[in-house]
Amino acid sequence: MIPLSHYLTVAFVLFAIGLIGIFTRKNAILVLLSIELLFNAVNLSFVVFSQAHGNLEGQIVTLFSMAIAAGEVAIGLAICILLFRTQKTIDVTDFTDLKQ
Amino acid sequence: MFLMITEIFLIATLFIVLFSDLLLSKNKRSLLGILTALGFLLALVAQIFFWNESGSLFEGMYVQDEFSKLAKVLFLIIGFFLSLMIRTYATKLVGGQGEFYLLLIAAIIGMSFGVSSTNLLLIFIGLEIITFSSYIMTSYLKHARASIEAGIKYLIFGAISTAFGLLGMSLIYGGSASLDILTIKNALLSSGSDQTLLIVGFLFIFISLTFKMAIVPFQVWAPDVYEGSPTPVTAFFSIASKTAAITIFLRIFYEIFLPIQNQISIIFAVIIAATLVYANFAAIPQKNIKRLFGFSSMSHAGFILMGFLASDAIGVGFVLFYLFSLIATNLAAFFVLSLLANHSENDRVIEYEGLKEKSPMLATCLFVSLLSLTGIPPTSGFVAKLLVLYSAVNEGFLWLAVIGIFMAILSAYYYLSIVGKMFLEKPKDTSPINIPLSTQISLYLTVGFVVILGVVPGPFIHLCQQAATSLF
Amino acid sequence: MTSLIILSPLIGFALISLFLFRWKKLCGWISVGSLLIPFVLIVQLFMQMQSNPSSFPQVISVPWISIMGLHFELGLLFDQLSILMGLLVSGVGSLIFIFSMGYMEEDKGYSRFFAYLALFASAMLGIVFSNNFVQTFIFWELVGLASYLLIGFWFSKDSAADASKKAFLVNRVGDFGFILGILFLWFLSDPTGVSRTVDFAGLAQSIPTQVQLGVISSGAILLAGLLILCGVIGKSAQLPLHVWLPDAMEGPTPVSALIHAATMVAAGVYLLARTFFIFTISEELLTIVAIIGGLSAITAATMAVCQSDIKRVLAFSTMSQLGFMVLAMGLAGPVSGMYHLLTHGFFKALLFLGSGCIIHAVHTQNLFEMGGLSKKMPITTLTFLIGTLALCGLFPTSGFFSKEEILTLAHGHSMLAFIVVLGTTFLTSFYMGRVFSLTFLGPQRKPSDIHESPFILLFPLIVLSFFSIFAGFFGIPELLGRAAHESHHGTEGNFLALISTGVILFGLISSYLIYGRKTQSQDPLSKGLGPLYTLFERKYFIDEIYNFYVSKIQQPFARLCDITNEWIAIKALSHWTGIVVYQVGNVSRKLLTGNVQTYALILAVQIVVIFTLVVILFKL
Amino acid sequence: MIDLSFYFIAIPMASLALMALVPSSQLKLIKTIAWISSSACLALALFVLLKLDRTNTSFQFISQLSWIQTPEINLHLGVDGINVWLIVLTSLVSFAGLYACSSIQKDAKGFYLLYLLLTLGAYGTFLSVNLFFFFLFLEIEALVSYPLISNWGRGEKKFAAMQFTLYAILASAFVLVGLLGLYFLPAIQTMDMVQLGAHLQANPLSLALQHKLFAFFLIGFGILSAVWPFHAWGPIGYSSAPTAGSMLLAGVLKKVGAYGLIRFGLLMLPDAAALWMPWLALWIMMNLVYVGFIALAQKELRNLIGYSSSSHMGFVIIGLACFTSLGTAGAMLVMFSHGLLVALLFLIAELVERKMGTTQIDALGGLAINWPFTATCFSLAALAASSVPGFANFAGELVILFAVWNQYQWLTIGVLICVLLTAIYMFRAIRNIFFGPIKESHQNTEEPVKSLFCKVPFLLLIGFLLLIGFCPTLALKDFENGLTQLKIIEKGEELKTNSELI
Repeated sequence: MIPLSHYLTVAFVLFAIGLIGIFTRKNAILVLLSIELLFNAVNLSFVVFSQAHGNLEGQIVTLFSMAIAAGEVAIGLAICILLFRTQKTIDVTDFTDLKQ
Repeated sequence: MFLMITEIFLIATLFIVLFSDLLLSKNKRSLLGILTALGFLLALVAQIFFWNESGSLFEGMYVQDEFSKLAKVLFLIIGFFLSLMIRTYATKLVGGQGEFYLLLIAAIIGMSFGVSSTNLLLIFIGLEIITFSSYIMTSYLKHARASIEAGIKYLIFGAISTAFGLLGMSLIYGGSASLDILTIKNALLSSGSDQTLLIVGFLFIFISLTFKMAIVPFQVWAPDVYEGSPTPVTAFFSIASKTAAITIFLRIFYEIFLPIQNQISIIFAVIIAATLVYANFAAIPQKNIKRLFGFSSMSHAGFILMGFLASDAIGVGFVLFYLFSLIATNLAAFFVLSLLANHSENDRVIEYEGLKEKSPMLATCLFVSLLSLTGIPPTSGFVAKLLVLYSAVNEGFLWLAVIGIFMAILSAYYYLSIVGKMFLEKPKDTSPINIPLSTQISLYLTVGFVVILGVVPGPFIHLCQQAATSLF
Repeated sequence: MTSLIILSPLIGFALISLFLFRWKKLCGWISVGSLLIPFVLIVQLFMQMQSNPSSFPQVISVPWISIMGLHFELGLLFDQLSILMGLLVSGVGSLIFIFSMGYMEEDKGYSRFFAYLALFASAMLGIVFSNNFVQTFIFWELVGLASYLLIGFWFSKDSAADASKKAFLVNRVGDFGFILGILFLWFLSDPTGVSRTVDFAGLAQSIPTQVQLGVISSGAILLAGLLILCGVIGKSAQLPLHVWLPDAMEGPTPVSALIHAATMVAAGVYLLARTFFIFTISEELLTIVAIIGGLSAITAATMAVCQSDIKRVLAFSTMSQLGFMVLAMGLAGPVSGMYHLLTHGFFKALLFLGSGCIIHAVHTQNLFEMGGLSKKMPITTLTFLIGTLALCGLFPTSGFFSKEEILTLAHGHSMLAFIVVLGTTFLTSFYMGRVFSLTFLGPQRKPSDIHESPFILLFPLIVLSFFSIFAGFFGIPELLGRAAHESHHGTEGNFLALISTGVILFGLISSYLIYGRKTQSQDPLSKGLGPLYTLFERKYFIDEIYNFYVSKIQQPFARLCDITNEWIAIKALSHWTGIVVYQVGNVSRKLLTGNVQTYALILAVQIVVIFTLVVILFKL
Repeated sequence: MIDLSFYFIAIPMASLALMALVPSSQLKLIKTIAWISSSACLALALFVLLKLDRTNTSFQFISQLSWIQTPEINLHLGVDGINVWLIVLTSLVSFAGLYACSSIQKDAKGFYLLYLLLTLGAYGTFLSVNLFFFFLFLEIEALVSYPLISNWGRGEKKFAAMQFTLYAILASAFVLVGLLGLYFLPAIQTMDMVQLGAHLQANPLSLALQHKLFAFFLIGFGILSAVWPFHAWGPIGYSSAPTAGSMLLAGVLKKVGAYGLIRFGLLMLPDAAALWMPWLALWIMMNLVYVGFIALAQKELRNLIGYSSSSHMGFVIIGLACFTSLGTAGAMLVMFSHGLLVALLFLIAELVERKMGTTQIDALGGLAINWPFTATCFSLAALAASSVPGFANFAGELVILFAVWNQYQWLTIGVLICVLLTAIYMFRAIRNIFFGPIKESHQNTEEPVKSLFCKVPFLLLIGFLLLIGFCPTLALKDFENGLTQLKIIEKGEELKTNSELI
């Protein structure tokens, strides 16, 4: 039986990859992609814990979090479209006029 | 049934506004604002009418106690005034103002669910509703480049904070095998060994909530988003989402993690010190007034977190009182800001020169709210800061109080420089600004509230402390 | 009743300055009256002292400050010394008041003048009758204030304004040492700190006994004595702090007569006499006093010889006579010092008032513009002659007796002292002869219509000349408490008298020969003495040294402090802190470049820091 | 309960409210309100001075109103030996200050409002027996000075106002930290000075704690009372503030610093005070000598007065530094007389500026010829400043000289150098401004103070200076009563031993 810690390490590694993805990627779409990665990592840990504790609450939460992740990305894509329409670019590093 | 009276009324207003938005013709859109304000007022009256109803629904997931009732009253007041503020700002909303009211009502519904839920999942869903509506609100001005940029930045950091929140919840679930606050609390008390999961989980949740409060880990976004988004949305961020985050965090912290408070308060102290120093020093050279208010809300969040160092109902009462005073002060300030935003395009501080000649009333209202923001005696800000400093020193953090006092002095510099510009400089164009009736009333109410809280704070502090007892 | 002595002039001052400002004549009479009352009271006390000397000294005092171990009171002490001095002050004072009623007739500040005179009179009497150091210090300063007001009476003149300021500040320098001396004596009076006192009687008992017991070191007494001496030097215009006396002649002549001849300058010597019990303790102290007295006497005499302004000559002669008195004190002869002080009061006042009449008539103070006044002003000439002879110390006059005493003291003490006294006597007789012959003898240089001054001016002159002659025979030393047997008139005394008369006559005749006959527009001595003349005439350049100090050392140092203050306190603390805070704020601005990724990086760094903190705290 | 002391706050408050309602066009009505309020306060102050029961040494005329229950803060006012004369000083200075207000034309209503607020702050600071309200009124005074200087001032008033207020706030921040410590550290947590004082007498704080708190108080009150490195912000503020404002600020706000040092430093933290005081005495020498020389180099009358007042605060601080009730009584007497003196000098500076347009000393000259009354007042004030006997300053300085000599023998030289320097620059000011020949451009300027009504403030101030000068026991008795519970009497004596090291 694979011990709990292995699953958790996988979840955390996934989470880390997602974070690094957000920090380094220039393209807005790929940033949204890595946000998705974050949520999936969290779902993984929820499922693992519910399996370990033997009750279904964890899985209920994963369902909700999937729905929320979807909503999140939907809004993200909408904003990307807006960005593209007005700026002709969705490169995250170009939006720097909001500064001192 | 009467336990969820506020949510029911709000959902009703949501639908009414939705349909009337479809039916009404183009030019009568401003009616929607009044409708929303009426809705909030009704909900407020109903909530006060059913004040002594308390109990729990959905097998204990949703609870209505003193604390949640007071919080809901706060949210409804915020909703009422924000809807009026959006009405005054409506001329700038090219893309139609109907949806704006819907988003506002949805956010307030999310807040009231969040505050009275005792299940982590429901809290998470409440928070998500607030974040979703604020994503859309920030990038509401489709044509303005700044608004969209603010939207994308808010979205990225919002998503990260939600992810952290979820991660924290999964660890707490892992540690205590349930999502209900009471069982988690017992798990924390009983389980000696694997407290680490619970502590790390709590920490993640705290970090995700700091996003909304704009405190140290997640404070970088605040100035840009405050500057970019339309003024009522900035008001929403600095008042509504901060209050929601703080009230929810109050419930989580005091209902679950009170036993480990003495270690955590050291972390809080470090974070507070960092926020105060960062916010006040960065605010000195600011030219844009909304950006300045971003840093000022950051510094006030730091002061509020000082209240969390207290370990009894009296201390928590001071946090609630600080929220009261902060809401009243920021509402007054933002009413003036949103009114002036219509007259000038880029909200620079220089626009405020000679405001006294343009409209003495706006100038005095902004003057009183700036006094309260700095914490100068006759206003509520002074009493709030005093009480919070009192609880910090009471818990032995004299050094933190000293930093707080000196940062308050620093804040005096940039607040009073605006006052100086308003009263002492000569305006460029002396065209008087006409103030619509609704804004006048709300200005009188909010400024009056600030002064009353400042002069006779006794009963209000007592009310907040009553509400705080239900947390323990 | 006797407290009226100090209060009546004070009341006079208050009445005039507050209410009666407009009625000129009335103010004059009130002021004179306010001084006559104390004169009568003092004469009455004098009579009482003669009848039963045992009942004196009497002390009346009222508490002024009494708080936690500090008890000062304002009191009146009546003994031979203070009563005689009081007689001199009030007697000569009222005569001078009468004189100034005539002299200041047409001056528009008439009532203001008399108000100041009344204030001066009360302050002077306050010093004379005070029974403790603090009260002396209080009236010491008030006398300085009155002299400031009177010297600067014609304040619209630049020279008068500067002179009054200079007088007050130099006195203040003297008082600087004086108060330090008082504090030191007060502290030494009782080392246990329980019963410290500033009262003369109390100190007279405690200080000498403690010195014998060795509780107070001799060095401490020397220091205390020197500090008190500073006050004396400042007030009696002795050598280092004498610069204000010649400039004080800017005031009206009655002022010079009252303050800078008879009374105020004598206050220093009076203080020496009053606190002589301190000075007798240490030998070195007395020698220092003697040296200062001698030096001032000789230098002042040399300066007087070369002055061309009549009042400045008299001013320097006062300074030199005061030198004599201090020398006498230094030679352990307080009685002869006081004796000379009393006699000097009469004839110096006479000389000043005489010069007042001359100036009143000739309207100039320059000796070389006067001449041949003896024909026009017989009485003034006669009285002035009596004054001159008394000052030089010829036989019948009172000056002779008091100077003899000092001569014998100097002779007994050391050869150097004797030579100094003889030299000064010669110089005194020379310059007085010069003044007399230049003003009264020789051809009349001023063609203006000179006429005798009115009677009101002459009456005081006559009374004073009477005293100048016969004061010697009143036996003042016995009155001052010296036992009869001490005043020796032995053969050795007559021999000294012969020498001094010879010296005086020689001085007078030589000055007559040089100045008496031909008219000189320019002082013949200047060719004779050459560089020495300019040295004496420019008062040994001491004034220039002090001016150099003020303008080159004190002011630049003050400007240096101001500049450092400008840079440190104003610029640094206020201006640059603002800039520093602003720059720190700018640093954070540079941090937020607006790029999302830098924000994310900052976020990550902060989360990592918080985690490390948690790990350390919870020791996971 | 309410007693006489409450009316010192109620009268200004009521007239503030009344004045706020009056439209700004009716200048006459505004002025009358201000006059009524300040003369009422003056009458009340004199009445309290007479009625003060000299035998009972605790607070009298106590009035108490509760404000917040939980951390139990209530408005608690009282009069005792220490603050009765300071209240009389405030009432005199504020009454005299009104004369200087008449030259304010630009929106006078705002000025009078702020002026009353400043007087309210002054009364409150001296009267309040509650720690919190002491700080509150101190804060009001500090903040009111910004609009007062920046709006109605002269010269580079913006910079002066900014740095004046920031220093005042910085000082009150240090004081606040000290007060917080005083409230939380001792066992009983009370804001009431009397209970706190009694408690600290019985069981004082540990020495280490006392040191920390005393350091905060020393810096805070030191900044307020112009101790050496912070001597410049005051004079800059006063020279560019409107005269009425600078009269009150220089006359009263500076005394709050020294008052606070007595109340909190000497009375509540005696052990720390005993160890700090010798070093403070040495430190203040700079104030006396260095600032004295700066005053010597001043070319402008207001700067001269400002810097001379900063260096005179040296007297007060060294009086406190002797740490005996004698020295403290002397210091309080100098505080009272120095307040009157500075008010008088600023009033005359206002007259000179109003008539001659400038206060540059070398542009003036020979004014005494046309201005006999003003010249006499200025010379009397200058005499008082250079401590000529007959004035209250001399009595105070005499007591201080004896007290300082008792503790630190040879430091009195510094005090005397300051007296000498004051005499030099004061008499030079008289000589250059009033004496000497009149300049042809000022030939026709007639006397600014003609009617008796205008002469009242001068007579009042000089009258009080002379009254206390002639019989100082009037004031010294009260100070002694106020200081009875001062534990430092024997501490002062024992201090003498370790002060030999100087």
